Amino acid sequence: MAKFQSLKDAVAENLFDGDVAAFEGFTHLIPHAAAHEAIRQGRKDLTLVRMTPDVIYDQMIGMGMVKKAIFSYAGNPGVGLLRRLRDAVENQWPHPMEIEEHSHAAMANAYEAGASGLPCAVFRGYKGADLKKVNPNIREVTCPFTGEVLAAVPSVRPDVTFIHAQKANKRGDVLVEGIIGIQKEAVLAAKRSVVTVEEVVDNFDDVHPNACILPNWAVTAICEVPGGSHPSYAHGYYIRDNAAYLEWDKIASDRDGFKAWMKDNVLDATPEDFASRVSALRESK
Amino acid sequence: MAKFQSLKDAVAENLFDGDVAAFEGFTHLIPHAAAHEAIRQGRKDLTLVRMTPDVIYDQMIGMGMVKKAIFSYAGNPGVGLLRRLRDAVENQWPHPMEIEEHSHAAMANAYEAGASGLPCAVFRGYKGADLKKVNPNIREVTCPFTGEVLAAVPSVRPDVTFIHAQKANKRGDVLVEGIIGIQKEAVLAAKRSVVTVEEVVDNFDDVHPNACILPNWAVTAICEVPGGSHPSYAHGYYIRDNAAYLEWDKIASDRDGFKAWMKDNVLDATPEDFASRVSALRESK
Amino acid sequence: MELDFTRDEMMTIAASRALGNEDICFVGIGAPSAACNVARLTHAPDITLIYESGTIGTAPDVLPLSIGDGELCDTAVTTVSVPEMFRYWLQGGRITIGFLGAAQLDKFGNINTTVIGDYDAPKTRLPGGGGAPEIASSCGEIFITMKQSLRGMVDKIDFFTSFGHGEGGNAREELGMTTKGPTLLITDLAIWHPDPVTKEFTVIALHPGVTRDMVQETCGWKVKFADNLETTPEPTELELATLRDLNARTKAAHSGAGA
Amino acid sequence: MELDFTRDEMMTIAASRALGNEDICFVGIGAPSAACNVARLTHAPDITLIYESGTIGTAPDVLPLSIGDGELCDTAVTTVSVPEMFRYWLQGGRITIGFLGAAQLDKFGNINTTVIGDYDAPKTRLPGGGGAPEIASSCGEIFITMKQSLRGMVDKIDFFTSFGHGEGGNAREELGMTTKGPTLLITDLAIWHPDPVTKEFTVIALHPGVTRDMVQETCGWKVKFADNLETTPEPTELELATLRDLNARTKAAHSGAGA
Repeated sequence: MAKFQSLKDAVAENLFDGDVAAFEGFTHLIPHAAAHEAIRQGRKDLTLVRMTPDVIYDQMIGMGMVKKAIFSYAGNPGVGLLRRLRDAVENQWPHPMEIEEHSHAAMANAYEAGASGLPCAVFRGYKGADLKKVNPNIREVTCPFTGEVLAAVPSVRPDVTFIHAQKANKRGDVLVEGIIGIQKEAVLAAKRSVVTVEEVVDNFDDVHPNACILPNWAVTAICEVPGGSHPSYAHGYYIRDNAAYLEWDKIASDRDGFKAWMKDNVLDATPEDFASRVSALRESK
Repeated sequence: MAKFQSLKDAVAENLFDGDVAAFEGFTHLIPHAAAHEAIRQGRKDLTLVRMTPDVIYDQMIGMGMVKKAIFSYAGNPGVGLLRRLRDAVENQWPHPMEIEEHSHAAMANAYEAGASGLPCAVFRGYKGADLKKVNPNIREVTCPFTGEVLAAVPSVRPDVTFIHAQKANKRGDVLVEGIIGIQKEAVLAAKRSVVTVEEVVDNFDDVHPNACILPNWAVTAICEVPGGSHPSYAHGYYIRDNAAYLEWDKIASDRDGFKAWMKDNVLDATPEDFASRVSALRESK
Repeated sequence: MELDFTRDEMMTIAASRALGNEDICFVGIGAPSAACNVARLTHAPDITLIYESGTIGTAPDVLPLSIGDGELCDTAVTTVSVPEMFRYWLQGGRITIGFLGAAQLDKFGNINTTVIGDYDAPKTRLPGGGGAPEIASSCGEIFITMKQSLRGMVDKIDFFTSFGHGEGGNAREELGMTTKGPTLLITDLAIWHPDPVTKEFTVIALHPGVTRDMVQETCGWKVKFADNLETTPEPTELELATLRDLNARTKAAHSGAGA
Repeated sequence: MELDFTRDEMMTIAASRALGNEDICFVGIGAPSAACNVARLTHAPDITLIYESGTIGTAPDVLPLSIGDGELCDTAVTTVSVPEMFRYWLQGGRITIGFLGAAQLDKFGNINTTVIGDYDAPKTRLPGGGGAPEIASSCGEIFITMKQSLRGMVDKIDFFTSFGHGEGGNAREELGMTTKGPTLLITDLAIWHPDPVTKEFTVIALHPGVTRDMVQETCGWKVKFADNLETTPEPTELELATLRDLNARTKAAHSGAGA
């Protein structure tokens, strides 16, 4: 049953050193505030899972929290490369990092299989692709009816998943709308889940019957953090801060500049700071 | 690209003798009008697929159109058995009928696999169940990571799927709301699809971004048939005619009574008759 | 002894008492649906009811005639597709209790709703398993409700539609199942629990006014009774009123429609 | 010769011309996105654009900076989950054209966007494949756009992120693929088609003002030219105005936000 609590408490109670953790979001609703709280709490030896590791994974990697990354596209969306991730992979800075690399189709299927309680996902993929030569977690199963050889990957089953969503209601049900990405699957695949939301409303009576809702008993903790996905966006609340993504490319290009920025904007900041960061980006409709 | 046409033409152009056909609907939105048109056109040797074959499959079986039925629950929902189906299976009347029986989980996964372009579905199922002893299409695959033995069934890939939906817009996109069942998967799994709708509206501008919509290029034909799912229901339009389901139990209990009812209510009727059948059932909200 | 409630009412109310606020129930039609909703309307207001049509957290004002009635969707927290229901919610291991009925039941909780007689030449072709095979293996535990009869409670079922405890003992573990299987049988006459070791259903309580003989006479296997056999507490006024109101609303709603 | 359009503009417009009203396109960011939207705003108003974030049938007024911008959802026919996108729509075989870019490309349309150098000790770690491995195998055909450079168009790519025509010939069929693979390469200098037999990319048209030498100088393999080498028609006034307006709207929208 979802517990309403502060983000600080939710991270402290649900993310531990050595965990397999997913902070999911597909461009939309990326849980920046939750990742920053994890950084402030200094978690170590994490295995981070994500289809599209971007700025927050770059930050956690640069801060030396990450033992291994499981992903399918590591880029600053619309901008380019992830410089802290590159530094870790190319130069082992701040320490060596293991990677397990997949395609989007594989990761999407792996989360779906995790949500479905299955040990693996089976799909048609990786034909002629070199990833299967370098990733021992890409294997094969044979269709027992046609003989077709299909790809198989292990399901993703994080210890904890963090997502950002638009709304919770007072019962603790969570609503995700717009580009819903892989969030539902990431929560259902995980043992524990923490959801930051823009606001808590009385009820979902006016919500579409088939909207993407996570019932309160499928969520561990809910934290109201307005602006909590900045510089990503929350459909219906505020738009994407494209300038901040462009700026990140510069910040992350230099180790010292990165550390200074992290101190000022993350280590010395609070979840409450996110609200003011989106004030100029609020949708006027 | 979806073609707007009469139900008569849509059935004539899309359902052929010997086809594998699905008329899907999970209690809600069952395509009665389309099935009745198929009966009037006298198709033969059909393989009918459906999770929950109910009254319309009982009718098609009783009319001698069905060579084989693939299903997971053959009952008159909330009432009891299907008497025409029983007569076919127990007494080979009007002729012998082959059956391929699954569980709901298997059929749901098989449609999902069909929609996904896969040759088979893999899931955890049939543990200790006798169906796998009598259905050679229930096989096994072994997870290449854990060694767990999982169930596999062939994907469902109908030649044609018929569904009933609430609305199409003028571009031919189709909206399904409420209990959406397996309709999206049944359409996407099929080579061709015919959708009867309650009404055609100008646009879907006010529809939720994540509502279940089939784009016009994923549908073959659209037919406006108000009331077309009676005695099933269309959420937002009319409620279920529970009395008709109870009545069916009596009608179907006797071969001659069945044939007489089919002549009066199906063979000598038209798609336009459905509108008046739901007039007393229209929702007043 | 004169009862002011029927055996059906006692069965439904006894079943409702087995459900708690924290439960996530996969509900079938008929007695299970009534029991789950009586629980929701009395001692377990926050219970989550799920019907296989895709409705999650539904709170119908009247009982549905089918598992896909509009009322279920209207009152649900959310309604998902059928593949999602079976993949994410059932197979995902999120359901604490699955309710099953049976055409034939054996003493180990194995259920037949497929055929009477031989599968290929059946005496009676029944509707089939529907969701039952995977409900039986994926839910945390299984509650069974049925009216007792020699035809229904049999020594040997004709077809294993869904697996209970097999031949008893550790049969489930041997098949790789990690869920508990049938933990409760509530009939119109008694409450039964599986023996902790053999897994054979054993009567632990008789409903008010019911004798051991009445239970045995309507059961096709030799019935075991617990040493400390109890009597099921009578329905309370609230329970009975809740059930009867629910049934009355349901009857009015369903007869009002159509025809 | 003085051009009143840039090579980038020519590349985008040439790509847009290859798209038709009936096409269902899986769109990437950058040049493919511009080309698809120019097609939609000129000769192919009914083209269906799909971005892997789940937006189906989208019609953005400005180009998205990422594949998941809100504009894409606001203007889409529907927005589905990412697993559904990859299962039902891509793997389901419903996409007629997939657009891919490349960090490295070889003459058979094989693409690398994973690493420069050795995978385990890379010189440059690139973002990786994302959707590309399955876009390359599941879409009806693949269009590739990229600016020519000796670093990008190479004799041998360092990593097969996505499979084009392998070593040429029937390589795709041998792997069991039933889709066409790369059928078109549009660079800032030329239009290339695969040879029907060898599958090697062959220049079939030079953009206005481009010479054979210019193509060869910026390509790491020995370039083949078609016998009847054509000249790509110049952008029309409408095409150019449409592209420039789109870019201007996009720039205004993106610079207006935040900072």
